[in-house]
Amino acid sequence: MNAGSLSLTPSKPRPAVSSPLTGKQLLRLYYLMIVSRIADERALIAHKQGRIGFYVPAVGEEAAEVGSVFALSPEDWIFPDYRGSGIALAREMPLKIFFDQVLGNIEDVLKGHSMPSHWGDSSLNIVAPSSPICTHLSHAVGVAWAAMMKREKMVTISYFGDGGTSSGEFHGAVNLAGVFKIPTIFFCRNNQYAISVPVDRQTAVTNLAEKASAYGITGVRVDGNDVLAVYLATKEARQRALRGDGPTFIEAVTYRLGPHTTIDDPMKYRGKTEEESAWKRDPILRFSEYLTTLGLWDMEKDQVLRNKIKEDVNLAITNAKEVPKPEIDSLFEDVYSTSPWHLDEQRMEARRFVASKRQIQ
Amino acid sequence: MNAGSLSLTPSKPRPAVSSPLTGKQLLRLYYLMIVSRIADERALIAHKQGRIGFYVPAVGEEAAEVGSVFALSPEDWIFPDYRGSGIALAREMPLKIFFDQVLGNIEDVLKGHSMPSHWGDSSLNIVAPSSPICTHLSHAVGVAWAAMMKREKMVTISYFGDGGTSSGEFHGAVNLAGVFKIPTIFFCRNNQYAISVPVDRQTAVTNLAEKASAYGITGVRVDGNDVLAVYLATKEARQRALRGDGPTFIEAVTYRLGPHTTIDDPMKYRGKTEEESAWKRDPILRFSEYLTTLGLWDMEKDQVLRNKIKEDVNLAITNAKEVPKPEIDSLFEDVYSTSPWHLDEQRMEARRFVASKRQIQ
Amino acid sequence: MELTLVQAVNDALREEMKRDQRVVVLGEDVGKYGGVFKATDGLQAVFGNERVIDTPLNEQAIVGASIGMSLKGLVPVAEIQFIDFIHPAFDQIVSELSKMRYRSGGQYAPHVVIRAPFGAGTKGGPYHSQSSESYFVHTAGLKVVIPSSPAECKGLLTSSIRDTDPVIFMESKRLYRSVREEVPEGEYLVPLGKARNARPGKDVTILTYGSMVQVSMKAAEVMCEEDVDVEVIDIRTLMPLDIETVVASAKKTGRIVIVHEAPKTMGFGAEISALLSEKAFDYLKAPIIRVTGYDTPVPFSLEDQYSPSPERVIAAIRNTMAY
Amino acid sequence: MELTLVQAVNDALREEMKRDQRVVVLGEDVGKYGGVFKATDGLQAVFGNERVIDTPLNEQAIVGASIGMSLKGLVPVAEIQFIDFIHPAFDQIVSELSKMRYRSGGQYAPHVVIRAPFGAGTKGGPYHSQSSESYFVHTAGLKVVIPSSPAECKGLLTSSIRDTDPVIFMESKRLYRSVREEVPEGEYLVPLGKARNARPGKDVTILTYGSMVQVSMKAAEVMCEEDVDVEVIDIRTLMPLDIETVVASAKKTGRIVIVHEAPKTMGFGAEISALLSEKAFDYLKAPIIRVTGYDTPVPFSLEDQYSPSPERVIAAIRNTMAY
Ligand SMILES: Cc1ncc(C[n+]2csc(CCOP(=O)(O)OP(=O)(O)O)c2C)c(N)n1
Ligand SMILES: Cc1ncc(C[n+]2csc(CCOP(=O)(O)OP(=O)(O)O)c2C)c(N)n1
Ligand SMILES: [Mg+2]
Ligand SMILES: [Mg+2]
Repeated sequence: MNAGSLSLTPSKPRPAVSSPLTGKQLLRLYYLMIVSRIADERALIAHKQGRIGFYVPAVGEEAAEVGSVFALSPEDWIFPDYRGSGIALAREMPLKIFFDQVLGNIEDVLKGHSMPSHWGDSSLNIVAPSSPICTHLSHAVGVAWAAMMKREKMVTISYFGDGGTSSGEFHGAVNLAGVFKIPTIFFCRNNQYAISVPVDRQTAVTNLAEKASAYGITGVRVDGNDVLAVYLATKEARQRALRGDGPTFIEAVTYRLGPHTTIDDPMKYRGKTEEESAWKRDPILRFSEYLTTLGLWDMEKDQVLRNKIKEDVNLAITNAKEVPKPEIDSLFEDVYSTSPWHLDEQRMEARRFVASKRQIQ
Repeated sequence: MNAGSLSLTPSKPRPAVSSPLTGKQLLRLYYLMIVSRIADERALIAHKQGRIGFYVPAVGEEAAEVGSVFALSPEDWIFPDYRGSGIALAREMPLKIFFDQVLGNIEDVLKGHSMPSHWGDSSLNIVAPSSPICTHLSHAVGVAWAAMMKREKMVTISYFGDGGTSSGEFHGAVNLAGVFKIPTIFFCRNNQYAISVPVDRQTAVTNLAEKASAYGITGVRVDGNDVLAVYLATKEARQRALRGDGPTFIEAVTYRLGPHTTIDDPMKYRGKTEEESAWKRDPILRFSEYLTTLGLWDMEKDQVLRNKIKEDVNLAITNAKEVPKPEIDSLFEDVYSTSPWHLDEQRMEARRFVASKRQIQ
Repeated sequence: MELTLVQAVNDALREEMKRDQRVVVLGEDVGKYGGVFKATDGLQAVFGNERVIDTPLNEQAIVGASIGMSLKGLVPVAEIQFIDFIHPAFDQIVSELSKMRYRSGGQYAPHVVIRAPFGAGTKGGPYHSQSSESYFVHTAGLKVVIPSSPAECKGLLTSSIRDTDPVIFMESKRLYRSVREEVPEGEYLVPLGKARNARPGKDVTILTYGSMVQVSMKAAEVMCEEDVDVEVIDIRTLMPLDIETVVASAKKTGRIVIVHEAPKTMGFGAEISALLSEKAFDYLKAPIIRVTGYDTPVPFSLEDQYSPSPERVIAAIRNTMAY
Repeated sequence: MELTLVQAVNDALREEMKRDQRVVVLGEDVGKYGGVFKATDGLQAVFGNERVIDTPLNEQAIVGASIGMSLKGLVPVAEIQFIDFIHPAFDQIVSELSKMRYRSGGQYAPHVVIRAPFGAGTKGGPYHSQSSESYFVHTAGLKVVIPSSPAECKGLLTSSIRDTDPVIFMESKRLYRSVREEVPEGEYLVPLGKARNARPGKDVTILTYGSMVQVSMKAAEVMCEEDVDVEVIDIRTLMPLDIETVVASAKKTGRIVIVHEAPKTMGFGAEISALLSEKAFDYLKAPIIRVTGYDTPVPFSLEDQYSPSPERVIAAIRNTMAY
């Protein structure tokens, strides 16, 4: 197990000894992080304005999400959890699809069935998540297992939080993957909190990557605010998987800078000072300083880029808001492959009531 | 974590450097192991004769079960699983109570409600187990937690198999105990198999005691065929718990010499040679050689003791068989603290049919 | 004092923790944070973090540890953050909590309350909106209690904590903050196993519980205008059911509408319907009608259409009256 | 060929694995050992250990991995050793298997069969005897199939494997080796969603499934002597239910007895009873009677008294005839 902390973009900026990526790729990474950040920020504002009902921001975790997705190939399947804005956007999910899902409108690829911030799209190999913690880990194992049987060169990756490592689902999936050397990556965003519960109340082991040793698999602890370190760790894990050397558990140490969701108030369980000091480790700030040091970036470019993305995001929100809600029939779709008699009956009943708007308050 | 193998009674017999127990205690330990062995053997025979419906033997695991129970105090609570003959008997469960449970007769303290080999008795602080794997681990955590809150000096211990370490229940309970430093002992009998599945198909880690490190708790691997080593490891774990240093995970490496249960045939999944070589590590043989070397035991004493116990066990089986089955009303007892109307109704119905024996085949 | 339902939960817990040292509260985020719905707000400050415990994220361990605590004399009240997240603990509930007393011949009897918010109405999508009472009512050994208002909630939760059988106590999220009512201060008990006649009537009986009592009451009011006198029975305790009250009302009116938010198929309405056709067959003037959630997951966007509305209840009443 | 029910399971799996490379079998002890009931006996020798997989002891991972495999084009048939041990996987079943198609707007649809032995009759005590179908019938998105004989079992299991919806396939342990019957060789399908009229009759309808079909048939034979002509409907597929066949029979006889081994309260009989009082109210000549397991865990010693016997069914038939 390699539990040493990997760091490529030191907090005190200096040119990296050797960057694993080209300048173009570095800028692309940065771009994706900024899109993720701005999508989250704008969504939070839209929520305050009452234009969005619910949202789960990943502010502060962009390096972890974008860096890891960037290390994958398009044929790799991604299993995000509910905190997946950076994941979806790094997979190049168009802003329209992204915000149609948040609004659950009639153009949402999930048909408005799922909760906001539960992004998925089969055309991008992003599997739509549920809300219960870590149930998707064994799905990622199963997909990779099937691919292995079919001799397909691909891996799967599942994302979850520090809190998730306590779940029975985590244990079952990781152990199984270990036994069969399944080509999958378990990617833990250790953002220090499970809602209000700090990670030291979650488990007595301080180094979550240690957990890998219980399953005889490789565990890696990586600075989750260092996008290049995350990228490299994920890339290595991917190669390890494809080589037949089994799954990797990656702990990306980061911090949730925002609220748990739009209905959370972090001030109830942590102080302003703690948050402020965490902001100093903002992965975007850090990466932009790194790019600046490399001579690839400057303040002006940054402003132009941010303004452009803000506009795109605002437009996507406004447009998504204007698309109507799904029709009543969609309530009964996709329960089964074909509708059984009792759902036909219930659909008929529902149609009758939808016309007559609710009158009694 | 101390994952080194502890061995006090080396396979090549020689006087132990220093025994942790007095001669009398050593003989008592041996006696308990023999009672457990003979109870199991006789029960298997009685099953073949059709006198017992079902049984789960612990043949081969006597050192692990007896040695660990011997290290406890009577006020410590024991949570066995279904393979608990050595546990119950080491807690001095009378043979009558033991076999009344196996027969599920009207004098069974569990009222014939539970399956055979699911021994429990509140007067002995043995909590009656269920059959699902490892659900009792969190109960043991809860009891010890309550005792800790009440400032009572006691520990709890839960028993389970190598297969059990794969369950979600194991993960949840051990992790929780780690966080709150609960005074409890997780005792894993690694008998190499979960029914037919060998331990290397169960998990990719070869040393189960390693699993403790995922929870930040102490893990100990001990030779489970060495009764004194087991005794010592358990004793230490108990002291660790009482000191406030949290739970211990003990892996006792042993071998299930018999079938999984009376309906298993081990020849379907392992060879005769494997079993024969395992018999050479029979913990009872080993301990008797040790006692002989110490001058505490000889063949003659052994024969006398075994004959006496055989008689006692046979008598207990015969007697238990003669005790009638529970009355129909007991089917409806203990579902709730008091019987609700619908169970009253159902009891009335059941009474009507019990009189008229079944006529239609 | 006037309280919302979630405040009534808090009040009941506070009173019982004060009165009985054995009562402890545990769950995810219940301590410092006071619970995601604030049901346990302020309890840790008063009773300390030994009695108000933030647990790791593992429902099976929460329920299992609660069982253990209770065997050693505590009375744990576990919070499951949403009933939708109780399923990881399903084995603990079905195999242990409900059957331990039985399998041990009465030697070990867990005295545990599991509280969980349930139901749609807060735009929670498929995993923050379910009504799972059927699973628990079907599991012999459990009691199942669902309050319909703040005062009811305080009284029923208090009784649930004192009851020595395991209780699944389900709180309608929809009601958490939407109603306020006078709630008796100090000790207040509403007995388990007794239904409440929320609105006497003679023409039609509505059998319902939780937030659907409100919906049914609204429908009943509207039906006055059509000169239909609707009786609304608040079931309160689904297990054990107050069969006497239910059957008596059915015999009186002969026309039955059952209203719940859970899916129709194998919802609690099925059991009531079956019981009434066993026990009041000759009195029934029309088919028993079930107005329920649909047999689908709860969708995010069309959630409003999912749950029974007064309009749907009214239509059912009209149907049974016209039969 | 004459087969027992457990052999019919084996035969169906063998045929489908031969026909369709996508079919894989996984579970505890299913490989080398061939399953604790021998349902998968010999399959690993034929199809290799990549397609017949011994898993670690973790039901949630078995179901979860099956879901994943199916998303990538395999058709996993998972064995849960006893239905009593399916509860650790309950979250996977309720939150994932049943809802994934829905929440993803049809993008990801798990094509998985879960097989599990169930029911009393083999002296298995509280944890090797349960009949848990209610939990699954209540969970929208699942199909639930329970065969009553070897040939039925082969045909229904084959259809379940080919059905693209998730299927919970429950096999009565009591029937595993107790009956032998001619089972068609090669491909043999019995459609899902269609009940079977196992014994046409005109006076009373018994609605039942699994091993209770046999019990009901015996009762029906005895009733001949009393000149009562009993129809026995084998439900086969609990979800989706063949409502037409059930309602038609109810309308014909007007007297209904429902027989199942699962506990009465919220057992499947409740749903059938409720449906019939909705759809055949005017035809019912007597209260619908449920003959079921009791609302208790299954006791070890009195197991024989727990399950419905022909005598109990006969008493119910006499009651409904006398009404
Ligand atoms: C099984 C289950 N229990 C509880 C919840 C409620 N819940 C949602 S998120 C969350 C905290 C998760 O924390 P963590 O795993 O660290 O991920 P993070 O939210 O910090 O990204 C909880 C308790 C849930 N979704 N599923
Ligand atoms: C949750 C659950 N799944 C499956 C079973 C069936 N089963 C009973 S014992 C057993 C193997 C257990 O092996 P291990 O934990 O090594 O204990 P051992 O029997 O070897 O003592 C299995 C699979 C069960 N009892 N509970
Ligand atoms: Mg977190
Ligand atoms: Mg074992």
